[in-house]
Amino acid sequence: MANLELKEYNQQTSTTKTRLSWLWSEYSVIIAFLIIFIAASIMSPRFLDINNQLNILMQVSIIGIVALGMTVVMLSGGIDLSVGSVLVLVGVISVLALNASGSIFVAILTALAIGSAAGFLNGLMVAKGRIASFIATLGMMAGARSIALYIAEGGSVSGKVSGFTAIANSDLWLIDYPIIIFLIMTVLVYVLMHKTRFGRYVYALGSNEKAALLSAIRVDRVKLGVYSLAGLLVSVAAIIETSRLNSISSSSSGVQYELDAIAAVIIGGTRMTGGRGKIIGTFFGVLILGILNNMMNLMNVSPHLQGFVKGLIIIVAVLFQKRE
Amino acid sequence: MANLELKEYNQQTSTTKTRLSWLWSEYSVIIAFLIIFIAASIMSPRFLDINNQLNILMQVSIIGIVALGMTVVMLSGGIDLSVGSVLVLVGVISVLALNASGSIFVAILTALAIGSAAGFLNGLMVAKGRIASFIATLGMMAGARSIALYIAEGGSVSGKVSGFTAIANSDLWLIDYPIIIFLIMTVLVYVLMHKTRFGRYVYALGSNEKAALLSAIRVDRVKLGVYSLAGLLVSVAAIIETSRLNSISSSSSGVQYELDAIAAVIIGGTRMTGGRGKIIGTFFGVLILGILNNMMNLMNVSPHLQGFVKGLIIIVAVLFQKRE
Amino acid sequence: ACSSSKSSSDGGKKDDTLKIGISLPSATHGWMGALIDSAEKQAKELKKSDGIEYVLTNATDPNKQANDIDDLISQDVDAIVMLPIESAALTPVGQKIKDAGIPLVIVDRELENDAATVVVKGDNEGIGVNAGKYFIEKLNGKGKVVEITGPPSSVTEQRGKGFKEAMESSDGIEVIASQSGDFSTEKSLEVMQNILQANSHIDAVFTQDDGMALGVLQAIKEAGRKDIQFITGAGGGKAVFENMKEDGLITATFLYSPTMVKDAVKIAADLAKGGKPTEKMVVKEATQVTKENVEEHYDPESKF
Amino acid sequence: MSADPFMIMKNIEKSFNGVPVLKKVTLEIQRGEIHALLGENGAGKSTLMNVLGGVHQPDNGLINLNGEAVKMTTPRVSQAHGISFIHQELNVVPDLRVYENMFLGSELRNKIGFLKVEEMCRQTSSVLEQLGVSINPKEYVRNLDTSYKQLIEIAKALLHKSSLIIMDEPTSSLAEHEVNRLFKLMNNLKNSGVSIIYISHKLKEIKKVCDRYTVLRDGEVVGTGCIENESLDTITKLMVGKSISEDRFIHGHSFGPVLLEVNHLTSEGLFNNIDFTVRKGEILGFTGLAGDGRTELFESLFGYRKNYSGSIKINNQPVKIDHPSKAIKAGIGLVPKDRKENAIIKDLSVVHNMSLSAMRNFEKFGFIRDQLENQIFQSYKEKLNIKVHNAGITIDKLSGGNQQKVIIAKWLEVNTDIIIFDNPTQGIDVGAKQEIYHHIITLAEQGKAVIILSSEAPEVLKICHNIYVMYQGEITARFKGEEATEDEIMSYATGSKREAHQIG
Ligand SMILES: Nc1ncnc2c1ncn2[C@@H]1O[C@H](COP(=O)(O)OP(=O)(O)OP(=O)(O)O)[C@@H](O)[C@H]1O
Ligand SMILES: Nc1ncnc2c1ncn2[C@@H]1O[C@H](COP(=O)(O)OP(=O)(O)OP(=O)(O)O)[C@@H](O)[C@H]1O
Ligand SMILES: [Mg+2]
Ligand SMILES: [Mg+2]
Repeated sequence: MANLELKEYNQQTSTTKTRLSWLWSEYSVIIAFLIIFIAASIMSPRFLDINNQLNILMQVSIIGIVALGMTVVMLSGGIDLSVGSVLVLVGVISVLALNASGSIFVAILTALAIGSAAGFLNGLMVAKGRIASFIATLGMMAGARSIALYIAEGGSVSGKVSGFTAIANSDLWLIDYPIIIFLIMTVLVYVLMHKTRFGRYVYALGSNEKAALLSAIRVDRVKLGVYSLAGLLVSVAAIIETSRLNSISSSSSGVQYELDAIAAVIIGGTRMTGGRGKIIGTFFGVLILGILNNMMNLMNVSPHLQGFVKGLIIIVAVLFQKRE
Repeated sequence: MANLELKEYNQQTSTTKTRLSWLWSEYSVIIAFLIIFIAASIMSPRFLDINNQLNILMQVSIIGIVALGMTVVMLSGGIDLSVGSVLVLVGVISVLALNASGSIFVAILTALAIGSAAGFLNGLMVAKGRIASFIATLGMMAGARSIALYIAEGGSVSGKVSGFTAIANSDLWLIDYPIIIFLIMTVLVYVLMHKTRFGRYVYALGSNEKAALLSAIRVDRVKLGVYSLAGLLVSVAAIIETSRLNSISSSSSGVQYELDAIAAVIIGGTRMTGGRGKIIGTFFGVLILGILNNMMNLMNVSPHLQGFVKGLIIIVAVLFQKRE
Repeated sequence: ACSSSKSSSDGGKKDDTLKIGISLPSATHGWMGALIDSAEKQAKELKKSDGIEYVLTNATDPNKQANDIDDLISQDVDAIVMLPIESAALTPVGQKIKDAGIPLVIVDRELENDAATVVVKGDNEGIGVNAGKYFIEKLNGKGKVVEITGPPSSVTEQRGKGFKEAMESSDGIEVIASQSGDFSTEKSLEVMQNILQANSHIDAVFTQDDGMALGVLQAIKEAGRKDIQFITGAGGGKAVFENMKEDGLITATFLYSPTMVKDAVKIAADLAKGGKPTEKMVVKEATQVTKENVEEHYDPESKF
Repeated sequence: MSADPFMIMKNIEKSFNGVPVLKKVTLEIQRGEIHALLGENGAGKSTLMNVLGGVHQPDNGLINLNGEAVKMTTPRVSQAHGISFIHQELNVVPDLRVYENMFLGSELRNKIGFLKVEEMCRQTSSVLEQLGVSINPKEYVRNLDTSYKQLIEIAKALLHKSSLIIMDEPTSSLAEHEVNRLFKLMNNLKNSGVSIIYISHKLKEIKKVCDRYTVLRDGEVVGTGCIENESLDTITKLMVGKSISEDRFIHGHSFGPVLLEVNHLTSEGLFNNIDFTVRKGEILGFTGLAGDGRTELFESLFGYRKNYSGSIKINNQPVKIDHPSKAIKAGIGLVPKDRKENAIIKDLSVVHNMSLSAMRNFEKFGFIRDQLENQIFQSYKEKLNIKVHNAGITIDKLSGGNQQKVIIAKWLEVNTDIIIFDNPTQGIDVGAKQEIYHHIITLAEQGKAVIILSSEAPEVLKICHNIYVMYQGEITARFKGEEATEDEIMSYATGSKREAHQIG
């Protein structure tokens, strides 16, 4: 009988206050997004322009795809600092593969293979070597960049196969491919994290690794999977970036992508220590960053002060969100 | 009675194997250091030269002082990405104060004030604003750099008061002041962390924040103290760096100091998530990094490959250490 | 937060106001910091004198710069000044600007196609070549030389290439160490300290940047070494000029002034007004500055 | 005695997300009494104490201490008013040493502010000695067994010289003799004028040590009075609405073939030369004191620990288990003890915690079927009487006992042939305990082999067919369930008797 009574309460209360506060706690990043969006529309008349909106989506698609993988890594309780360098390494090698084989297909396969291999190596260091993910991926960050520099002799490499640039520079009813790829990846990762066993295990291990192990979860394999997935997503981003500019620079491409991606993930409400967070949150976190960058360009903030303004708005956006 | 027997059990084992494994687990970074040191002496005859040894110490003193503060922050369960930018901001403002006032004393006071104020602000965001330290200090990183660039108009500022350069360029029986300052700071922070209540609280809150809170510890104040201390140490480092070259560049100084400092802390055996680690470990972590950089130059390793070599050795050094 | 202070400069392009877009890398070393500053100052001046609006963007990587250019194009700016982070990567972006019918002024690094309306550049390879000539002459074709390069980038590559080629023409000169000083004074100081350890005799040091020359100078001073005869820099920084005037160890530098961007902005303003370019290529020579001609170039007010 | 209560909580109300948990609760504590706070899982005991301890703020109501109204805004304020709180869930700092934990927040310092380490160690040793424990004060707490951690929390509260100590299930992982020591100390404290609020589901303890009681039910006070005047049965009825039999549960047994056979299992320093067999339908109990190694033994069997030698056979087939997932494949499940550390995924919802180890049961084409998950959870909720208003909330919001029930449900769902329960009724109320025993017996009747690890001898006596006693990593005695007595078990568990009885 006690249960019945409790159930009644449930219905009573979950109506008004509860529901609102739930929405608030689960989706405060969306509210933050809306506020920034509205503020941007007011501040700059050009902001709402459909072309500008598409530009923003296009601009965030690369970091967005990287941030999806970063979300998974961070949910598992880790971090991946190597994303920018791996992106460059993947880009450089796949352009070489493209030029050598003349086949776009081979280039894409190479990219995916290199990206997931680098991710797998990260996973090995973390899961089997028991190295803190920060230091393992810091090592990979230095290593991958270094190899890319070595291969490209510090310069950039350019694609010599026509058609390769079409990947990132074509559109479907006005919407550029990178945007579509980003949206598809978001949906896929969302499904993976919320509708499959793997996702459940990632959350479990980010929240309580020992209990996850005692729940008969193959923690090591899950970690390998997590970092490989992040690497795979990085390679998708690398293909887009390389194809977009038909070249990649071993020295300057991918710089500070890790910071942008991590910022997007945290703005999206994922907890630094893992176990808690949402793919949808990251999606909006990425959009918030994109709008910020866009607005900074539209409003002509003094270049030396742009960092200040951006930092301030990120902190306000996070401050504004509901925390534990 | 059962308990008495348990005690015996304990004593029996803690004699031989236990003691060795204790040494190993507590001081594995020192062993890693010794191995790298010996390897370096074999690989380069000039390495052991007393001048070279002093050079290394001198070279690590700035990052070393920063890393001490980083250790405290990381022991408390946080991270401070803003160290490099705050260092630059402190440097720029204190040079301006130096030139305006003509007094070295005023410059030093200004530096210490700005550094601890920036740290305090980090602490406020983390403790009161409940913002993840990663994002709070990322904001500070962008903000401080930005203000420094704005003030110095993107260029560098130089001291115009004679005597200011003496701070970093004098020595006491052959040992340069920066080295002495680094050693003194190490001892002070060691004492603070291991002999006082504050240090105890930092460990407690990094290990189990809730338990610390329930033990009536003023967690917020401890955090404010932690970040302010880190800021203060950064300002000491800033004074040395500025005095050494009698100038500081708003654009290129302090870049990636956070990564070097964090790497030193982790190589030194401090756990990413806090609660566990040692000041002594960081000291040797800093030395390991210093030797690596020194060796790379001594042996004229290709700049393109330096990242790879450094990343590899860091990972091996960490892999080699005893983990849980 | 920034709404109140900035809303004045906003308002998009009204039909009668002209607007130029300036896309630069971000300030990660002194030269770039000075360049950004020069660009902004020039743009502000033009705003005051001619009422031309401007938008200035900074990017850390080529992809971000491509994004910035997209934003500029969508704002319908009337001319664009761009310093490409990477020539190859920004070449298709330049094409896009051209296709949008916007005049493009390229600064410092050329694109790989002809999208640029005007190019204003220094001579990076010339720095290396001129430095090389200077070394051969001063060392009489014989000696041990150290090279301090920038971080991996096309600038580093070009300056290094010029120097290497010039050195090859004389087999008496040997480059005994080549390490990166990251365009940073502090880093070069450390690197040079270590190189001094490794090499008991060095005749001269070639640095790819004036900021790095200062670090090298400090290292040599601290080590008390007397074997090094001279250091050269690149860029034309105030502190290096001062050292020259005082008969310091830095005996030569090769101009690569960040103020070249001022010319570019001015040209862009002309193009925005509908003017035609007078020349397609403006090359700022890598003029050698030594004690003899230093006064001509020294400006005590300079930030660089 | 009843003239001026020392502490009054009056009409306390508290709700979480709109669900009322405390409804006008009034609690009066006299100076120098031990007051039992009773009630089934989820009744609101811990919540009430959290209000008193400054952890939660009440929506309504007053707290009166020594005749003065006080507001407990933070744990710090509460402590400043002389209240110590031993929480239901352990709150030690694992990376600090024992003495550092004991003095955390109230360190002893010398004049220049340095810590007086030796003095703190000395005091730590002496307080722990009173509790009958001798641990090195400089040992790291992370290396200690849970029971020691619990003792440290108790000792810490004693150290504070408080006037009111709240003990929320302080004995849930203590062994009998440790409990007795604690009671002796509590009596001393009481005589010196300290009041204690004591929460426990072990009614025998209540009878032994408490003076008065208050019973909560669904957040309301349903009775209060003197323990002496009531029988346990009435109190039980007040709590759970029915009386509970204390008799042995199982009688007849008809076992199937041997399912699990363990030979010469040894792991240095943990357990030594362990042999036993379990048959289908058998319930086997393992008991002993803290540190007897049974947890480690079965963690090894379950593949969580890997450094052991010896052989394990299931269905007469030798198996090699080096990971818990292989244990499940081989047909072994383990409900671990210390749920907070070992079992609870606190960021997952109640339902997701339930399904975590048996995901394959909820999948179709590789996708999780949320509806099925919820459906299955509903059935466990009814079966185990889990009290949760919304199964989508994270599990850490459940009361301790209900968390434990969810963990049991999780392993029932895995449905292995051999199932090991380590301290399965930790923190579970008397009514629910009975239900869980019935479930365990039903499992055995379905032909599963059940192993129960418990440091409570009465528990194994009640439901096990055969009982093994361990002492310092060795099996020192084997009894048939109906032949064993509590006294005899204790004498083997404490090592005063050693020769092994054989089961007939
Ligand atoms: N932070 C919280 N958020 C939501 N509900 C909560 C929270 N804490 C407790 N509850 C709910 O309040 C009710 C009472 O919980 P409480 O922990 O006080 O029970 P208890 O009497 O201590 O039970 P047990 O004997 O199992 O420990 C439970 O239904 C629980 O789910
Ligand atoms: N991490 C560890 N490091 C060192 N010794 C340990 C560790 N864990 C357990 N031990 C030791 O192993 C022995 C047996 O372990 P344990 O106390 O867990 O047995 P148990 O039967 O589970 O006890 P109980 O369930 O009654 O608490 C003890 O001597 C204990 O101190
Ligand atoms: Mg409770
Ligand atoms: Mg145990």
